Amino acid sequence: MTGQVLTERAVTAPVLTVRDLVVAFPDRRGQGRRVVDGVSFHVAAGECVAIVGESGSGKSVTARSILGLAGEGARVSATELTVAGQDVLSLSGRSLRRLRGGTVGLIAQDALVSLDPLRPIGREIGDTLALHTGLDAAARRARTVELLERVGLPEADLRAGQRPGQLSGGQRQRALIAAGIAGEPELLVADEPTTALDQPVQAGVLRLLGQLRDDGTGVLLISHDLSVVLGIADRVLVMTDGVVVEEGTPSEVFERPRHPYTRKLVDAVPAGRPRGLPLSAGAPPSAVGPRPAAATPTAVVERSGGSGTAAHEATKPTFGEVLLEASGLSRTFQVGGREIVAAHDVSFSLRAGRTLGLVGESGSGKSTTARLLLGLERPDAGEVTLLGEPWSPLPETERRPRRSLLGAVFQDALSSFDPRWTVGAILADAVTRGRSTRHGPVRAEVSELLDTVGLDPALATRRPLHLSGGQSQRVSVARALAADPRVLILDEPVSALDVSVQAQVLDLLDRLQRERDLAYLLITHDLGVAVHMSDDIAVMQAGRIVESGPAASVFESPGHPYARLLRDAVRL
Amino acid sequence: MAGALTLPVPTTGARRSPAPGNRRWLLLRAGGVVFVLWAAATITFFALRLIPGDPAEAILGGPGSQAGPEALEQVRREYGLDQPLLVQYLTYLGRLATGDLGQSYSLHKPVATAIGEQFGATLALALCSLVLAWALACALAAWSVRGGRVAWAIGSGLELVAAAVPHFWLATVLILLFSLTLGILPPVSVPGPLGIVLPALTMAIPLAGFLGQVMRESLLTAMESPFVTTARARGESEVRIFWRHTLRHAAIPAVGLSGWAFGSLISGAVVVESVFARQGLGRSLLSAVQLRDVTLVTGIVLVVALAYTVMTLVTDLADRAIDPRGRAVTE
Amino acid sequence: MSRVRAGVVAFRPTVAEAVAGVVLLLILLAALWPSLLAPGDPLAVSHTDAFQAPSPAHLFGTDESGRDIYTRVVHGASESLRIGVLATAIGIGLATVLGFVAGLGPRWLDFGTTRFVEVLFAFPGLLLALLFIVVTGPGVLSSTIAVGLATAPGYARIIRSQVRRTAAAEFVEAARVLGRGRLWIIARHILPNVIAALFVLATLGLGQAIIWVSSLSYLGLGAVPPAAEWGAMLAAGRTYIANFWWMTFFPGLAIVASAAAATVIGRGLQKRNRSAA
Amino acid sequence: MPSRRFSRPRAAAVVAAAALFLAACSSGGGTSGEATGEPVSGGTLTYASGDAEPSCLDPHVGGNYPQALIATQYLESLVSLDDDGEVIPWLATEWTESNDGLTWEFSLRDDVTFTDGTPFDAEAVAANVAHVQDPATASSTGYLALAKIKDVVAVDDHTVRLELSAPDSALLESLSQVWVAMESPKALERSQEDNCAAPVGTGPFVVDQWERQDSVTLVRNDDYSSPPADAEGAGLPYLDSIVWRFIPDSASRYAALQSGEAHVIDNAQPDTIRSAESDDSIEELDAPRPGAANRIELNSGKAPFDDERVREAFIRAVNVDDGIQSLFFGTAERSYSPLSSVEPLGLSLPDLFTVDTDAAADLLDEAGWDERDAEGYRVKDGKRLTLDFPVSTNQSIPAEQSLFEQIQADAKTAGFEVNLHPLDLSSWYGALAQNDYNLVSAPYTKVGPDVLRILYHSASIEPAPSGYFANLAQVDDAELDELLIQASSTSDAGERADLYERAQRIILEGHYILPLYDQQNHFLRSSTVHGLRAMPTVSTPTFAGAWLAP
Repeated sequence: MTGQVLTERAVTAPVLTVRDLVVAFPDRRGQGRRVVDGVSFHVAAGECVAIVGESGSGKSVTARSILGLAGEGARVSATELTVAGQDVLSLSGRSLRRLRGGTVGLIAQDALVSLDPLRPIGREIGDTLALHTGLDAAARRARTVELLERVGLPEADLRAGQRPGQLSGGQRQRALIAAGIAGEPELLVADEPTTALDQPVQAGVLRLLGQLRDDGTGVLLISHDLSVVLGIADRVLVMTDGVVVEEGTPSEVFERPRHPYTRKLVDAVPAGRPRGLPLSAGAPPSAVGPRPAAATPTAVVERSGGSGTAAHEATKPTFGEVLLEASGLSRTFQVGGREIVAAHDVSFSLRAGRTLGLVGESGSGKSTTARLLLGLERPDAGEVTLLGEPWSPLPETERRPRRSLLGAVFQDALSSFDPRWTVGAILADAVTRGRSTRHGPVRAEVSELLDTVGLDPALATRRPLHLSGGQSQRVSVARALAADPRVLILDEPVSALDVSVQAQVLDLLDRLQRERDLAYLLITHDLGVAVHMSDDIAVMQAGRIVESGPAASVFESPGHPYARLLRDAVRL
Repeated sequence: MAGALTLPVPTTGARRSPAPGNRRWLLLRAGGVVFVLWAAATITFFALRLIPGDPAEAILGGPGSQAGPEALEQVRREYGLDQPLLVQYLTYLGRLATGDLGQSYSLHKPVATAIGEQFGATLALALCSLVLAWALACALAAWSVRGGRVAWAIGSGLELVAAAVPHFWLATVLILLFSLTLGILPPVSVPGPLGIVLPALTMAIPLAGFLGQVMRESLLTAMESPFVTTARARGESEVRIFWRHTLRHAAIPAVGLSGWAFGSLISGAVVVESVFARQGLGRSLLSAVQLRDVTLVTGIVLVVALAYTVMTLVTDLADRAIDPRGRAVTE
Repeated sequence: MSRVRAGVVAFRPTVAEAVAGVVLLLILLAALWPSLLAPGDPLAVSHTDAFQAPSPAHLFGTDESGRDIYTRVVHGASESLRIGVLATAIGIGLATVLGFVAGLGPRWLDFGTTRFVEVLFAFPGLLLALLFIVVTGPGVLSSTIAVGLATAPGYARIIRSQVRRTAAAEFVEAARVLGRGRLWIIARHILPNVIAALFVLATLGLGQAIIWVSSLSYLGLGAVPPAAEWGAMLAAGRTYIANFWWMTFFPGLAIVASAAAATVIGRGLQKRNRSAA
Repeated sequence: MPSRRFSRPRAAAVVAAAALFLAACSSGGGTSGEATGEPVSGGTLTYASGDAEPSCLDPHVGGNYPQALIATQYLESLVSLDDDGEVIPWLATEWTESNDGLTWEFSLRDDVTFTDGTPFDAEAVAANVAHVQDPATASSTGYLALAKIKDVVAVDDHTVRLELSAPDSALLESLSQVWVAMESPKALERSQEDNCAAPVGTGPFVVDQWERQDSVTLVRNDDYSSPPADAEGAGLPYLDSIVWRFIPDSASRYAALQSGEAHVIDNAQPDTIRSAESDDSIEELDAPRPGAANRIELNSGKAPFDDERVREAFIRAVNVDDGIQSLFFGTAERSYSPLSSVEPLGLSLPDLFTVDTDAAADLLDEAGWDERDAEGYRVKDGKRLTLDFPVSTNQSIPAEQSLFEQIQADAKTAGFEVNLHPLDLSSWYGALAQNDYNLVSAPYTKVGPDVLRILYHSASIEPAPSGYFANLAQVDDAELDELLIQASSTSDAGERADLYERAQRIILEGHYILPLYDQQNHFLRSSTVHGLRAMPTVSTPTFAGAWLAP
């Protein structure tokens, strides 16, 4: 299933030609394990080609092979692997190093770690200049500032002297791009350049890449996220298991996927999928079908400050009792003499059978809000009531008997398990909650729980480390369900997962909500997920809820800039 | 003698307060130094009182001192031993504050003078060893990074053995090798730079083993960091990547250990100075312990605690210079 | 899947670890059942056999009193190991108390304990040991306690940070959400996790403790001849280094080998413990 | 016995010195570095001492052997001894003793000045005696040596009269010791700290600088004019300076000699002495110390050694000869006398010390120690036959400690449990002061047989105010006391010899001591060092006539 090279669409002579690329890593028996198996494509100057695939698909190795950086011990072979006329495979030592940075620039994922955290960004850019241009020190400094300005970094002069840790995520990603283009490469390899970024920032970085492409640089974009590449790529290649299974323009691939894997991938994208529609193949279709989420707003979400609530007050909830209510929650942290407002006057309520999506950029106070609800943190002001009774003001000992009403699923499921415990022990612990552990019944309950979340009960003997990402998140859900809670706090439950796995977990959560009439607070930075899962949405920024209401109304009357982005995400 | 023996665990990161300004940080740390000294003085004071028997006799060297009643009486008067404990304690602190560490019975001179005579030699030895240890550790790391799997294995093996070698044994081996077999270095300390080579080497080798082990671990992490890929992708050679990027990262935890290392060097000096017949506090301390010259022992211990604390402060400063993240980023 | 494989691979010992394991086992065997490896009497004097070079009859040669050095090294294992284990146990025991008090206690207690540890830390190891010996007088027991004492502050720091790290771990939070009490969390989560780290520390520290104690013996402040303690043997043999190298070489080798082996095993455990945590 | 005094290298040195004295005379003092050994002036010699660094360079203060070693280079005494042990003039030219033995008059040299310019005269002698006897000086060895001097009178500038409280046949021998050597009275007036740092004498060298724990630098006394009467050679001293180093580690010390960092080392290990024999570049100088032999004292003042049978059993049970042979590589000869082999009046009774384990067993049975416990130790009334043996690590060389271990092993076979306690000097003194010992070995160096009075007179059991006492065997025998007092008072040589022989017989036959060997005093020198000899007084080497071959 190698993709065909679409020569007729080539704009100019290709800067990159890859034909029958095979990359193998020797395993213990000396047998090669092929992670890239016969991949062919080309990138022309001024063209952006995207490779999309999930982790382990071989897309990154493909990209890095172009720079001769496939990894230690990698055996790379190809019928042809040329960059700007140079045969990469025959290059070595000095000429290979001249290729890197000079002919091919690499932009890696997270600039916080992809730029040396100990050195000012200007020095990193200057190093590239020193290697690939004949500029003297002063000229290099000037050029560095120029480059930083070009990638849209304000106060470039000042920034050049700062370290990655002193910049915001978007800023340092731009700096990384500046370092990547400093040698004026003909080809830019962007390996997941936006993955660690919040969505609004993501868009900016992608626009910048688009500009570079328009200036005539060939861009090879690697991403796990189909939606990211849609706006910028000229052509898309879909990879899985080291093979390209589909190739075409973004609209071809997205709208008329030919290969089943592509279809699965496209289906798994939650953005724009109505509430209740299963994302993963094989998930049982929900009994009631898609719910008219946008049509019947069911939860009252109060905006901080009181204004703007009137619009929603008219629509009374038609079903679902209020299980948890937060009113006026505030929390401020003292960090090194500075005050950080993590939550300010946050109010909302969670109802049975409904999901409130809490979205916002990282650092906007979403997780603090979750911790306040869970009673892991005490609010400075405001109160949480659970089933109409006070919750947050109580001492922990009095809360403890009612903790079974409240379950939590954390972002990093793995670190929420004691590494020394088996899955069975973790779940048994959650099931018993202090009861003595009589073996028979507990074991049966554990099996039942695992079954509920779609896992083989045999997994009970495993330790968390030996679970896959999806499995651990399912175990995490199972633990949350163990005591039959009424409310689940889901803190970024799927953000560490691949798209298809994410789809399965989201479907599972949806199913459980239906079956058990659970109230969800879904915290996520991924607007697509939020829109797919939520009945109501609240947008947080700098510790405040800046926009809230039924999902539909938040999209339709975006009062806040951030909400506008929401709308864009939905309409993708 | 690796003292901490305890294990090289970098601690600076954990203790660093997030973002106070440089001045405030320095002030805080200086306050810490004073506190540590006071507490150290207090501990030594009470340690002295724990010695069984007559404290006056202990000050004069214990039951074997053959001190006459007049001598004992004089010591009692001088140290205020007939006063209540609190008064004694305050007197003791007062004397320390003026730099008076008491009189050494075994040397017939004030402890402060005796320490002053010896301190420089030990400091020079410790610093030489520290520098040498760093050089050895870095050189070995550089070599084993470049030399592939075999060099890596040999390098870590060497470090392992180096860290497990007792000073007194190593000293013997080095004397046999460099002095008696090769005849290029003097077996005992002599005036001039040549004399410090073997003692410094003896202390540096085990320390280099420790630093190397710590560095090696962080070197691995650093070498797998994405920024190394970035550097490779812009065409940097492996050599430059090592010296410019990875070494610096690898050095951070090891620099954090330098304060500890200094302490372990002082410990090592006790043995090494004796073997190589060098001047120094370590040798004074050993003979003071053997002669049970309590005032001299406590004096030396206090002075070393001071030096150590100051050294830790310097290390923290160095650490902040290498790794400015501590100031910029809050967690 | 790759995670699963990584887990399995990590528990397979490397060549160095296998060698170190064998060395430690031998030392342990020598410590527990010395007569199995060396049936002779480590204290048996034989004037006619003094200063014999290594030979089939005396694998490691003999010392100045004609005692068989191989026998003494084997029998010395129990002495050295006992001292090393005891010193490490004292150090870690004390450190555990300090570390847990600081790691779990209220802020002021943490502050106080941490400062106290910092002060102890200001006395470089051997100095603290020497100060202790001045107070108590030299001898095996006091040098053992001294080394234990001198190592405690280092351990205490590590344990404290380990306790705090564990206490701040997400799984502890998860347990709180499940409604578990403080004591339960300490007993079921924090303690087991810290103890695993302690075990690693102890292994790593053992090698160093052996070196330390032998150093004190060398300085004449620890075990005394004719005890077959490695450090004391080494110290006695050093006098004869010019002519009879084997008297220092083999006890020294025993110290280096056991310290290195303990380090390899300790680091291996540490690696696995870390990848498991 | 005299043959022991002239060990080979020293004899060679004396011969060489004599030869070159003749050569010097005949050639008018010219020096040319011939292979036969004509003295060469100049050069710096490095001496490496294994002893603890003295805390005071003035041997009046305290008074131990390390002090004597270095002080021999810059201090001189009133009299000296020649190689036959006869007293010869040094700073005193002649002397007379009154008939009652209570007054001694010394004529002093009138051409000697101290190196600080102070003239040497009768007042100086008086000041020195006063200094030694001043409690503030805390002299111990010198104090005992001059104990009987009641008064010092300057008859004229260069005649001094010593008035004694009792006749002292050992006075001249005592005065020959460096612990009572003459120092500048002006210098003595300084604080003790200053005087300790740089004592001023009349010797061939002057203390120039003392880097603590490193070295003492001695430089030539260019105005040196007062060698002892038996000194040979002119234009002494030859060396520009001596660096006196302290290298406690014996392996490092020997390595320093081999590598040329040091020219002379002391406390040479027996095995290195033996291997030096085959090394042309290293020579040995053996100078056994006078006074007592090294011996193990059996504490008769305390059970179980209050029973003579147990003492004899112990002595018969342990085999010392083989141990000495193997540990000392033939560099030490077994002693059977309380006195050093260099003491002409020493009495040896080898028959008393033949090993006889059967006899030992019988004696123990007889003494009631007739049962054995599980570990094989003898038991009496439920008490184990245990002997505590504190060993001073500062005073016993490793070979000696090994010997004690072997004795321990031998004694175990006989049923004694010997507990060795290696102790630092202070704790060791403490153990003795508290009578916490059954066996002990304590060297004592003093010129002449009068040392027996110090070591075995019952008065020495009484601890001094400081707690120290010299009679560690705790011999309490009225007859012995009487003999020792008489011997120290008589001036008749024959009578004195007889009295000392009888005294020694009592000590040996009473099984109070187990003599081992002479106090070992082995030096190794590089073969480039010539003209080195040991003083016949307390066997300290003198560098007055030493020179370095270029």
